[in-house]
Amino acid sequence: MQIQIEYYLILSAALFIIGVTGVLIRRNAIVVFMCIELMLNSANLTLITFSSYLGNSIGQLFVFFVMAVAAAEAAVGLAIIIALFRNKRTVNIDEINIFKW
Amino acid sequence: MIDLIYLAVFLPLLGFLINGIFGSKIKNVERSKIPFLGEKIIGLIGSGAIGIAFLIVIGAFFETLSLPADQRTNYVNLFTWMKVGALDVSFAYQVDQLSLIMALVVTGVGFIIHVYSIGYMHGDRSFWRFFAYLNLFIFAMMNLILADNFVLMFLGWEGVGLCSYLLIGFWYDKDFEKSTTSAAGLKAFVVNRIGDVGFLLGMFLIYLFFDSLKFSEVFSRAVSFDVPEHIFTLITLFLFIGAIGKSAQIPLYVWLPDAMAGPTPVSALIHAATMVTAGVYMVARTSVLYAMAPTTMMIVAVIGVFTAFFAATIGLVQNDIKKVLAYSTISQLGYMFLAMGAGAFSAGIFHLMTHAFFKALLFLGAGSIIHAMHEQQDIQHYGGLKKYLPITYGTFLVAAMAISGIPPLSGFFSKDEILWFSYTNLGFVFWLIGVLTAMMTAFYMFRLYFLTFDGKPRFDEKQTHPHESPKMMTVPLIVLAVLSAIGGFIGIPEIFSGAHGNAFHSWLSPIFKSANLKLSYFGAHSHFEEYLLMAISVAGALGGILGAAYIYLKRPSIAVNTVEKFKSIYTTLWNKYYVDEVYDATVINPIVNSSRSFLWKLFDNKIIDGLVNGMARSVGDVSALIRKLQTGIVQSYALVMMIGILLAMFWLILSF
Amino acid sequence: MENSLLLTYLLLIPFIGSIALLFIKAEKENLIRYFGLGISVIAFLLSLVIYFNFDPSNSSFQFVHKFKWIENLNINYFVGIDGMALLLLVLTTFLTPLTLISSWTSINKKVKEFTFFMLFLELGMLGVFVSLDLFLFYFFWEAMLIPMYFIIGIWGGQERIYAAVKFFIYTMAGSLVMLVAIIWLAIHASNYLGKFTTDLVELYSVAPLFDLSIQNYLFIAFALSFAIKVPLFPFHTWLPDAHVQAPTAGSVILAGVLLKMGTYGLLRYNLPLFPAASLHFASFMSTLAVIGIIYGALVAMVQTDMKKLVAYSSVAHLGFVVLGIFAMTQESMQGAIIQMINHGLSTGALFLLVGMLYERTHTREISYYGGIAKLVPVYSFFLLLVSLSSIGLPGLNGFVGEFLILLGSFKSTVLNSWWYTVFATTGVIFAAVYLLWMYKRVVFGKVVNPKLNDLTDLNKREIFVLVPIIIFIVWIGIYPGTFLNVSEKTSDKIIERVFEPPKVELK
Amino acid sequence: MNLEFILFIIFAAISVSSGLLMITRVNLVIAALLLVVNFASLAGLYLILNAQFIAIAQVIIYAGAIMVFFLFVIMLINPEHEKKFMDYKPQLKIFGVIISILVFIQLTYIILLSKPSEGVSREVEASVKAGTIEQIGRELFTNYVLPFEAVAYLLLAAAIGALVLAKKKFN
Repeated sequence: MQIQIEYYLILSAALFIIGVTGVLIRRNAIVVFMCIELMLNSANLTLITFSSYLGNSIGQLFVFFVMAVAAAEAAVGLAIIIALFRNKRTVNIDEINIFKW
Repeated sequence: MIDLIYLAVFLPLLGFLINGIFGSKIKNVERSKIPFLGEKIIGLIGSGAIGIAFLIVIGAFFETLSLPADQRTNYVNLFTWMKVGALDVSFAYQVDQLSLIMALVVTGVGFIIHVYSIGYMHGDRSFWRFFAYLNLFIFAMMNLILADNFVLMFLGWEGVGLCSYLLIGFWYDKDFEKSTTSAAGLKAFVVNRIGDVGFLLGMFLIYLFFDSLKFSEVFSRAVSFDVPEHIFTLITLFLFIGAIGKSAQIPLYVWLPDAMAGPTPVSALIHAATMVTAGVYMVARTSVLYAMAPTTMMIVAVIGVFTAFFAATIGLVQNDIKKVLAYSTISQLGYMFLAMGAGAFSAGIFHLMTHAFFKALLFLGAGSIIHAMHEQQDIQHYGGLKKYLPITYGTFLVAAMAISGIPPLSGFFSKDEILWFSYTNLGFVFWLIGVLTAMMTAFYMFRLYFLTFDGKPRFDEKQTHPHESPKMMTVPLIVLAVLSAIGGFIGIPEIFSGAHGNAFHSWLSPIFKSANLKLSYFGAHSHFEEYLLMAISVAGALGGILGAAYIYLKRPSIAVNTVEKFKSIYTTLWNKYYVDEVYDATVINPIVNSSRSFLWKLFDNKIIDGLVNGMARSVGDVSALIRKLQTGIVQSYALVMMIGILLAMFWLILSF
Repeated sequence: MENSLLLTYLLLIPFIGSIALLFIKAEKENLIRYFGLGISVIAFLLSLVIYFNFDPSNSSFQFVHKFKWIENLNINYFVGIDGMALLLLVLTTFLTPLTLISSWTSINKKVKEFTFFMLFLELGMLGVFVSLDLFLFYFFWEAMLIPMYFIIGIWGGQERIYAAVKFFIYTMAGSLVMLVAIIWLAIHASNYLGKFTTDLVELYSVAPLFDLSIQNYLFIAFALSFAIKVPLFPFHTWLPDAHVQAPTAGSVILAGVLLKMGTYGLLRYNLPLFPAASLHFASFMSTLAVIGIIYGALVAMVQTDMKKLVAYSSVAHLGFVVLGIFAMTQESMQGAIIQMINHGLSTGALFLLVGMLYERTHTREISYYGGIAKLVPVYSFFLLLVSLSSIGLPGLNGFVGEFLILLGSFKSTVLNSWWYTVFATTGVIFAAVYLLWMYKRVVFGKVVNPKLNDLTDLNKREIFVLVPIIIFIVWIGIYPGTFLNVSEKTSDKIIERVFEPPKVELK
Repeated sequence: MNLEFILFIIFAAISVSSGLLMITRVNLVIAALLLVVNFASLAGLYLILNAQFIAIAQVIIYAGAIMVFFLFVIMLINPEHEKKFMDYKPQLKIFGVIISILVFIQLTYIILLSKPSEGVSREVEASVKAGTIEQIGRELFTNYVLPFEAVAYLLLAAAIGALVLAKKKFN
């Protein structure tokens, strides 16, 4: 039985939604961050699925770039979390509201 | 000389410019030989300009007289003023019988008063300014009189109002009654402006229906065009509002008593002899239109006779010499309007002329008295001035008799003619009120006369030393006295002159011909009736004089007792029926107060500006509200984002 | 067509002048003043050359010069004038040097910037009057706000920032609506012309063909912008603030020229472009105008600040102009044009006079004064004459304008009611009340305030500023033909465009 | 029921369950390790899809480098565990979950409705060729050399940024 492209897409959607749910319900900034990584990966899965099904490598190139960006993002983001933790002694994002008007 | 009539208009303007621009410098010209040389030069320029103008008018008069009766209307066109669409208004002068009479009176009396003023204003700080203003006034008045169209007439009309304003407030730092002279001037100007609005609207209506503002065109079209009567009524009513304002009739008369704040020659020239009669002149000028509107004629007559009576009652109790004369002027103007309303246009103009003589004389006499009494104007502090001021006394007596209508002085002829026409053309009631007014006039004039000249002095003779005025002032008095005495003879009624007819009437008759054709008064009246009525009015006048003599010379107690007995009536009259107060309370204060507290402080600042600023503020407020959504909790942003995605996808699904 | 560049030269004079001014050292204040004055006088002389080369018997635009600007959108640098624009042009170049002289001593900080902004302002104003391209017009219309904003904001009174911002945002809000309308107009006109263009002459030929509803929207958008500028009741509240806070020169230019742009805009754009809508809105606009006349006068009457009084009187005076415009008769149109000039002269002079008094005493409160006739007779004379001109005394300029407007509006078939005129005429009474009452309180009476005793009378420089204005006040009053002739064909043309709009086939 | 399909089922099950477990774990270290599992299973899926290079890179970069980074940070700041992640504004969080589920239903609905499988069918050779290092390298250093360089700079900037941020306190 051939694996239909829908399966991959639905799997990707499921992972993405898991990531979203995590972002919405977790307080810990690090977990939220990890959820974002999960969402990025779900997007990657979609890209690769299409790349494979269309026989075109450009989707995979994009995944490569996404990985690089994810690495950069993780580096900066975690550095921010460290800096924040030093200041506020917390990584609970509902206690961090310096963006408030 | 007719062609030079514009000089009679513009020479006074030249005088105004010279005195106005260089006056303050001329005034300081000094030569040791001639004292007050500067003043003399200024006076010479001022009165000289009017004198020459007078000569030109006389020349034009005789030239016109030499022309056949049907060619006596001439035009002098100077230059175009406004030419837009159908409107073509020029600085053009119409020299005809009516305007010449008026011009003669204005320049003649004006010249006399100018000469008088040289004496009266002697030593005044702003001597030059006074003559400048007077000359400007004559310029404006000449425009009013000689204009061949409504707009130029309006120029004169407003111009004389301006001069009146300036001259009433001439002593701008002097107090007058409860406020200042400048307040009186302002009042005069504003009340006149109310009338002017009527004049303007009348002009607009005329232009709308006759497509022209030139007298000759309008009058010929008024007869030939098919315009409904109510339009004529409207036009003439609007014009009459203008006349009411200028000629101080009810209900716009209130400015004239206050106008006495000005120097006395001004009261004589502007507020007695010339400017205030402009309304009468205007009605006479537009008699064709009035003749088409019988309703208006009736209104004019009613307002005229009512004003005459009303003002006379106030005049009975006033103690300020100029105030008495002011109310008398209002009353006499009422007579003139009565004449106009009765359709006796030339009789009205006749009275205008004689009134100019004797009222100017009365004011100048009053000025001479005030001068002698060191600015004291209250007749209660006069008395026995006969011996101190012989010339003033004599001329004043002539004038008082003339205004009371004692034959054969000028006032008798003119006033009696008006009464006669009001009897024949309007009815008995008008005549009766007229005669009553004449009686009162005689009474208060002689009350004034007796209290001033007869009896014992009621002032401190040791402190006040009344002395006769200089020749510069007494000569004009004498000239005016002669005119007041004999001025009536040019208009002797037919019953006396017989076949010669009334010279004045026949001179003016071409002007009022078309108006008189429209007005048809019927009913024959016998000569006996005329004699009888004349006798009654003369008897009434004599009765008034004798009554005054009895009360104020023999039994002063009667006056006091009457006042005591009718205290409320007296105070009402003394306070001039509280008309000023009523106007203040019902018109002026509400407008000013509501403008201040409602329109400005509330409506403008709070509501309109509040809306503007409120709009600006509400933008800020809404932004502040929206800002509150930024809780800073990233999760809530994410949640909102998800809701957005949900909705967007929902829309996507629906549109599949 | 050798003189077709004259208008461009006229625009270049203040432009080059203001640029050149930047190279003068700021410390050389007198040099800067003379330089600015010189530039503005040259502009005035050139405008006189234009005046004498103008052919009043020709009803089309003259001195037309066209130059490609933004080719893709058919937007051109397109200038030209008719009689009305010519009068306002000369008024602008006439008032600018006078205001510069009047601020010779009163402006003593940042003289260089001030002179620069004044020249810049002149450029903007001239540009508005000569533009025949909507885009170019809008460019100048907005550009002019900038110098005025700074003039009020830097050299103004206590509340200058508030006034400047209010002035700027208020006018800007209106202008933006107009910008939308300009774009809409040009796009909609492209259906008829086959191309997008903001060329006014081409738009004249097609805009009247639009549906009434479209015309109405466009009319409202344009009229809103102009009504704010005029200012028409109830959009007037920026005016008292701006006037009171602005320095004298700013007030004079504001009253003298800037306000005229609103009425000029109505005549140049609203009436010829949207004739059907103009007829449709004539009664409405006239009603606002009449309310403005009475309202402005009543509010002016109770002011305690002289400048505010004059500012509110502007509302009343310009109400007359708007009434004259929308009565759409020859008389009223001519009256409106001449009244624009009159108001520029009379109110300009009033602001100058108030400014001169302010320079001496640093207060504009009426109650501070009283009895100054004795102290400053020359000043009192000028104030009286100018007040009378503003009141509309026959023989002075105000009367000619008001009379023609009222006469025309009375017989107007567009308004078709006497009441507009009847109510407007009562404004004549109130004009006398507020100005003469102020005059009485300031000039007449006894000197009560001892501080006034060292008041000095006008000096030669100030008299030199006022006399030219007085000459024109009397000239227009006695012989308005000089000016009426110039604008006669223009107003006829505008009326013709309203009542006989062009009929062209749809392309 | 071929091997490929069985593997897909297995990896999909692992990834979903590890994801769900991750977001519900209180202990951060366990959550991070679950994420590693998740990433690894994704790498498996990539292999099924013939994306060999990306699968390796996934393991090396994500499961290796990035997740180690996470673990380091967790060790470094050692924050206290969330006692109950639902204690703060539970209604809001439940609402968030509901929204997420709704979005998931929508996504699935759209995916099923648009039937992408009708348009594309997988050709093994083409997909194998697309996933080779050679092919990716060729693309990367010819057509996409500019983005590649840009990403290099991005990483450099991120490295410096992270250094600066983590080095000192803000104020």
